Amino acid sequence: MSRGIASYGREFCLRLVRNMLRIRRMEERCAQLYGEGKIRGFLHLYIGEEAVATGVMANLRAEDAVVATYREHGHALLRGISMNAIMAEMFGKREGCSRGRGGSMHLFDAATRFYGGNAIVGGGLPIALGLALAHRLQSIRPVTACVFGEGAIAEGVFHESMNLAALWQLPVLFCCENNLYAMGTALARSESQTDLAKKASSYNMTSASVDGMDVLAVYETAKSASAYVRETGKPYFLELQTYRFRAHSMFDPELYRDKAEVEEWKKRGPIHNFTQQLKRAGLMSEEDFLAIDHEVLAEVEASVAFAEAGQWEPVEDLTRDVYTEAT
Amino acid sequence: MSRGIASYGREFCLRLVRNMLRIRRMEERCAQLYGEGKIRGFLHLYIGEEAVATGVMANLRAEDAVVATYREHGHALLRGISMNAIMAEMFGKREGCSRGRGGSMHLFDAATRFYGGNAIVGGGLPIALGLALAHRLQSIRPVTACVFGEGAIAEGVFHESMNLAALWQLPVLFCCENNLYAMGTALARSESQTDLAKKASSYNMTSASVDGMDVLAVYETAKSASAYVRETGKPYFLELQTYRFRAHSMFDPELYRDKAEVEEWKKRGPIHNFTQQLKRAGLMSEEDFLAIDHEVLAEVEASVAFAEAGQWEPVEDLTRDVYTEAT
Amino acid sequence: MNAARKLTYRDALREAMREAMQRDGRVFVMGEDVGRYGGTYAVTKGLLEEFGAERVRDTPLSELAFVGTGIGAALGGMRPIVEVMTVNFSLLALDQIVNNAATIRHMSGGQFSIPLVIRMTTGAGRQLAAQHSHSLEGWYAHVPGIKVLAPATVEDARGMLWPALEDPDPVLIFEHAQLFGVTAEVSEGAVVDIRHAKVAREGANVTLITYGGMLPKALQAAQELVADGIEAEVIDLRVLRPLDSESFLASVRKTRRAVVIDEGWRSGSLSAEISARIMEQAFFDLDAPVARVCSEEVPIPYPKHLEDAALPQVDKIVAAARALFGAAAQ
Amino acid sequence: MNAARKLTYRDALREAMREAMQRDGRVFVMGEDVGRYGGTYAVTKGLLEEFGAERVRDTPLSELAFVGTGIGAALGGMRPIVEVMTVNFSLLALDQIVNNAATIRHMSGGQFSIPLVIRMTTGAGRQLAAQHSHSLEGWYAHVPGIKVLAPATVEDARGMLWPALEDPDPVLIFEHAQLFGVTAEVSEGAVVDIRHAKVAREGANVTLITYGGMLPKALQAAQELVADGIEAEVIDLRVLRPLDSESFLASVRKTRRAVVIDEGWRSGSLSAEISARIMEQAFFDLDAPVARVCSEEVPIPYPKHLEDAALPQVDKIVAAARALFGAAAQ
Ligand SMILES: Cc1ncc(C[n+]2csc(CCOP(=O)(O)OP(=O)(O)O)c2C)c(N)n1
Ligand SMILES: Cc1ncc(C[n+]2csc(CCOP(=O)(O)OP(=O)(O)O)c2C)c(N)n1
Ligand SMILES: [Mg+2]
Ligand SMILES: [Mg+2]
Repeated sequence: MSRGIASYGREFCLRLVRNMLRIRRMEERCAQLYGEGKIRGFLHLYIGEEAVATGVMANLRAEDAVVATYREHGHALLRGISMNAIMAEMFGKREGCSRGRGGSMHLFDAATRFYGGNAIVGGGLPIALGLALAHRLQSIRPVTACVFGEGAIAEGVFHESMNLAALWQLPVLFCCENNLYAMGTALARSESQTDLAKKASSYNMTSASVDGMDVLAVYETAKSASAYVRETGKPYFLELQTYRFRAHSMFDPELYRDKAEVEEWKKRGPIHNFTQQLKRAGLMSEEDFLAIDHEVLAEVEASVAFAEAGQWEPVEDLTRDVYTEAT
Repeated sequence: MSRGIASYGREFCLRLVRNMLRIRRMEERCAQLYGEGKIRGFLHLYIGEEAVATGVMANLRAEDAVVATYREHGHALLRGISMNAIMAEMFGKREGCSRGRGGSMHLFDAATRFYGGNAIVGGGLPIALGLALAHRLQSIRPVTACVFGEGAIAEGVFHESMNLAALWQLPVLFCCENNLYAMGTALARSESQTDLAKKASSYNMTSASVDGMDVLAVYETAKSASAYVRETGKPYFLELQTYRFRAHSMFDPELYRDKAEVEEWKKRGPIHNFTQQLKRAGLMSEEDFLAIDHEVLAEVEASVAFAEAGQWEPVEDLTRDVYTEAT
Repeated sequence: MNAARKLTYRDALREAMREAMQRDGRVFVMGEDVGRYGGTYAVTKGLLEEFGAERVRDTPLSELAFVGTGIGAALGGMRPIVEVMTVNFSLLALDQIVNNAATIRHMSGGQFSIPLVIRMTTGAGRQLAAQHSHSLEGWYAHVPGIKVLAPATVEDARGMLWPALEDPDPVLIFEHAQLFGVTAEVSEGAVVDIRHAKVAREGANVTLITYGGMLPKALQAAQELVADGIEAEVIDLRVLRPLDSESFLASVRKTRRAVVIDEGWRSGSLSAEISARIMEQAFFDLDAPVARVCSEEVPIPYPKHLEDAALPQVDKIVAAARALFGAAAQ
Repeated sequence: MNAARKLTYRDALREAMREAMQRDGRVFVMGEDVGRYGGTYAVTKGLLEEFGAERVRDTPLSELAFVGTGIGAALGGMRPIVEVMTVNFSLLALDQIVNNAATIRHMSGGQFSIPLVIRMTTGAGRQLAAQHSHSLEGWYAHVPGIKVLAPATVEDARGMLWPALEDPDPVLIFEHAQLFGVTAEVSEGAVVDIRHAKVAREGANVTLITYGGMLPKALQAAQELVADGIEAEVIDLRVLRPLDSESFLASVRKTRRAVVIDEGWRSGSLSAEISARIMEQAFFDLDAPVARVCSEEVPIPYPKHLEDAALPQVDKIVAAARALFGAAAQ
């Protein structure tokens, strides 16, 4: 992105910093809480990938829809689900955004049109197609953002969904978070063609790849991509090249990659680098950063307190909502 | 194919004619027999597409393996299953190549390594991969030919199989019979990208397209393709552009295509055209043709008599072979 | 006054779709060859011409994606009718049904409903061999979060669709391949419910419990049993999930004997659940153990004599019912 | 003399694979993250280093293709062990299992065998929520042409693989997620069969019939019932298809009462089949109706208290067994 950083304005840039930090601090705390047994099940951290959700979500409007994966805390938060509701969900409390029933992998929120939270790799793609089709048939023009990892590309459902979206010209923004690994499987061991944009072109779908460690680059590319979808009503494939700094989940011994590789990527940490850039450009001081961080940490602690204070759903409600109750 | 027809020699060319005719006459008779209620269930005729099986099968060796679809009479026949065994199978008789249990859609034969006859669109592709993998692990070098229609390309299993074959470099010859329709769905209504070779390249797989109505062209292209697979141990994607002259199955009212379109394609009939070519080149006379046809018709009638004379499998054997009996 | 008309099961299904699309602009149909081809079983014939390609959508062969698209479209406010050509191919879409359609409402804490209808053909009997003859509706009936219907009559073929579309949750409708040509009178505007089983024939001596394609065979068996002085009551389950246990329990408590007829392979078919429920709730009312007539445990073979031998037939039902009277003598 | 050693269920599974690969060059392992990652549940850890990447193959996320590849490789003369990470993802591969693995032998007239082993994790109990907590082995047990095993003990985890590989037909092995850490002594070279159920505990008053992850709970319940003067016999089914009916029928004929414990959702779970078979073959031996303790009919929720409430637990088994004695008084 050749546009000078100053042109974005201080306020906008600090908001990006804050948003990335909100994800980071929330998740660091989640990892702790996992250790304490407050959060259970699977927990997939987004740490290192924050620029992606931050840059993409900044381009969505209230009427848009989002479908994500099990690594969706960041997207959920920036989509507008309160940290309280997310944290309570991770605790399994009734105050959680899914009433505590979904946990980390299944954040849902009707108010912000956040349709999960899907723990089946690739399982969200057809849902996104369907939402987009509904919009088309209703002659309304939201964008449906569909987020998934590069591991999903090997699944048949990716292929079927890309073809159908392109064939029917459905307004879906496919956001492929390429963090180079699907659990322990490196991209080159899962794809015969590792240039993911080439995949998109085999469906006649417009695509772009962007450095997912650079929040402004993501912002700009997602801006054109979402504008394209919104204006043309056609799908768009966006590859976001990123890296997860932590293990796949809390159970992963990380035998499959070098510590050195991880360290190399950490040097490109999206928060650190953007912060440095802003400082160099004189848009943010260390005090600014600390103030933001302070507020964010307070938000995190408040969310933990909120979650702690939350209630367990009564056991009598176990089978409620299996079907829609008559009202 | 620029090579002059004469260079193939009369014997070779007449064998191609005979093979195409064997498929054609056998199937014409099957259609009749269907009308008479001798053959039941689904019956998918290959009429119009004979050059494809003829040109491809001529390049396979005894050690090679074949996996096909429900439209596989021609491939089975030219692979070397006797017309008697095929016809008896269509009648559901014990003398059939699948003991009568499979019928038209499930021809099997261990002796010629013919692994079906699969009625699930795309269902045979992973089987072909597995056979090829077995060959690789056993350090033997057969080619596995996997035949399927262009309709299968939309299925997720196509994508998963192409990727896995290319990733693992499995010696599979993918033969996509593009007859432009999947039941009533024209290619352009099922694929956002109708150039099928482009699909292959998105998996980094070598590919070629060929006029499937021209038996020599098919023969030559399949020859290089199978040689490639045999020599490199890598997969190859071969698109065979063809057309079915008949309905999809015996139940199809053909509402989805113009009679004129069908007539147009019939002018390119593979048997007729090749015959004309041979006559022009002085390699075959009308008498030659009639003599072959006469023999083929005799083979067909013999197979019908054989099937008629066959036995029904006793009902007591119904559950035999659900599991392998201890011997 | 409702006028009565003669209709085939196939036409009844089509009319139900036509009417639904006329009544509600949110209803649309999608599936393989539902449009230009006119539907594999000619069920959707003419709909494309009447409603256009936006509302009658031919899909590529991509069962997983288009079923999931139906789920998403329902979440997005539409009322999709997804036709999966047959239950055999629905295996390719099962993940979307089990992991999304059935779970999203509950695991989102009740925030979303999925008013989706999925129709598919089921059953054997047309010599289509092992891969095209499954009866797997029992599997779907195992999954909480979805509802499962099995219209066995022209009336239900005509009447079940609209309440299914009005239902806020995913409803699967299984149409038996052997029923498409069945003709019957239906009254214009007859309202059917999708919650209860139905007594298809009254009788005092034994209860034949069945659904879908096996109903005609059960009724035929009941007819033949009259000669033995046995009056069979026939229960058409209609709804496979949630099962209307009370209907068959009430009948069994009256007749004290039951035969369950199910085209699924015997082990683990829906018939087992029916038998187990009778065990649990009417054990002390039974004069004889509940019997089952199901398919043999074999991939369905192509030749007619073997296919017939593999499937439940009238004579087997009659024999099973008769045997219960022998057993009572014990 | 067979020496005995302490082993976890996880290590037992791994040792069985190691041994099989050492014994037979045709055996190889493939699945998602079985190699470099070491297996999601660390079952395959170390195998890549020992046997190399040709025999321990990491697959892309393509369940349908790699399961089908296993079928083809078995047809081609190999002895593949395909690991599907969990039963939840196996839905994506079901078509290949049902339509190819289960049918090819019969529909080819007995020409081919498919000596394939598919291993997968099943079951809930780890707070993984609705999409990662299925117990669908009962579905597989419905399909003729495949065999289904459920090792519930370390001994079976160690011993079932080799006979499964020697079996010429496709064998599915379901490993319960709650068992991986269980430790027990196993004797070196113990030979187990894959045809029979087993009496896991003898008792005279009631039969608890179960398998896999529920066995420890059933045994615990049996322990607690002693206080009531109830001696429970516990049957570990071990083989879910073909079911060894004789084992549980013999027990029920002796005890005259039974509870079936199954982690599947109650309606249409394998427990129904067990109950139905007892109905059919031991009805007149029963003093009380067969009871079932199964999962509640709900997508399994994340929080522990709700997950616990959804799954079969010891207290529910105890209560169900006790109630049978009340009922007998009727
Ligand atoms: C269909 C399916 N197969 C396997 C899994 C197990 N699994 C969970 S996450 C994961 C890796 C996915 O990698 P990727 O799509 O790249 O996303 P990332 O975790 O890197 O964000 C796997 C294999 C699953 N959840 N669903
Ligand atoms: C998974 C699956 N979906 C749908 C069908 C029904 N069906 C049978 S053949 C066919 C068309 C396939 O077309 P194509 O692959 O082009 O082969 P062709 O019949 O033209 O040779 C369809 C949709 C099926 N058998 N399997
Ligand atoms: Mg990844
Ligand atoms: Mg075609």
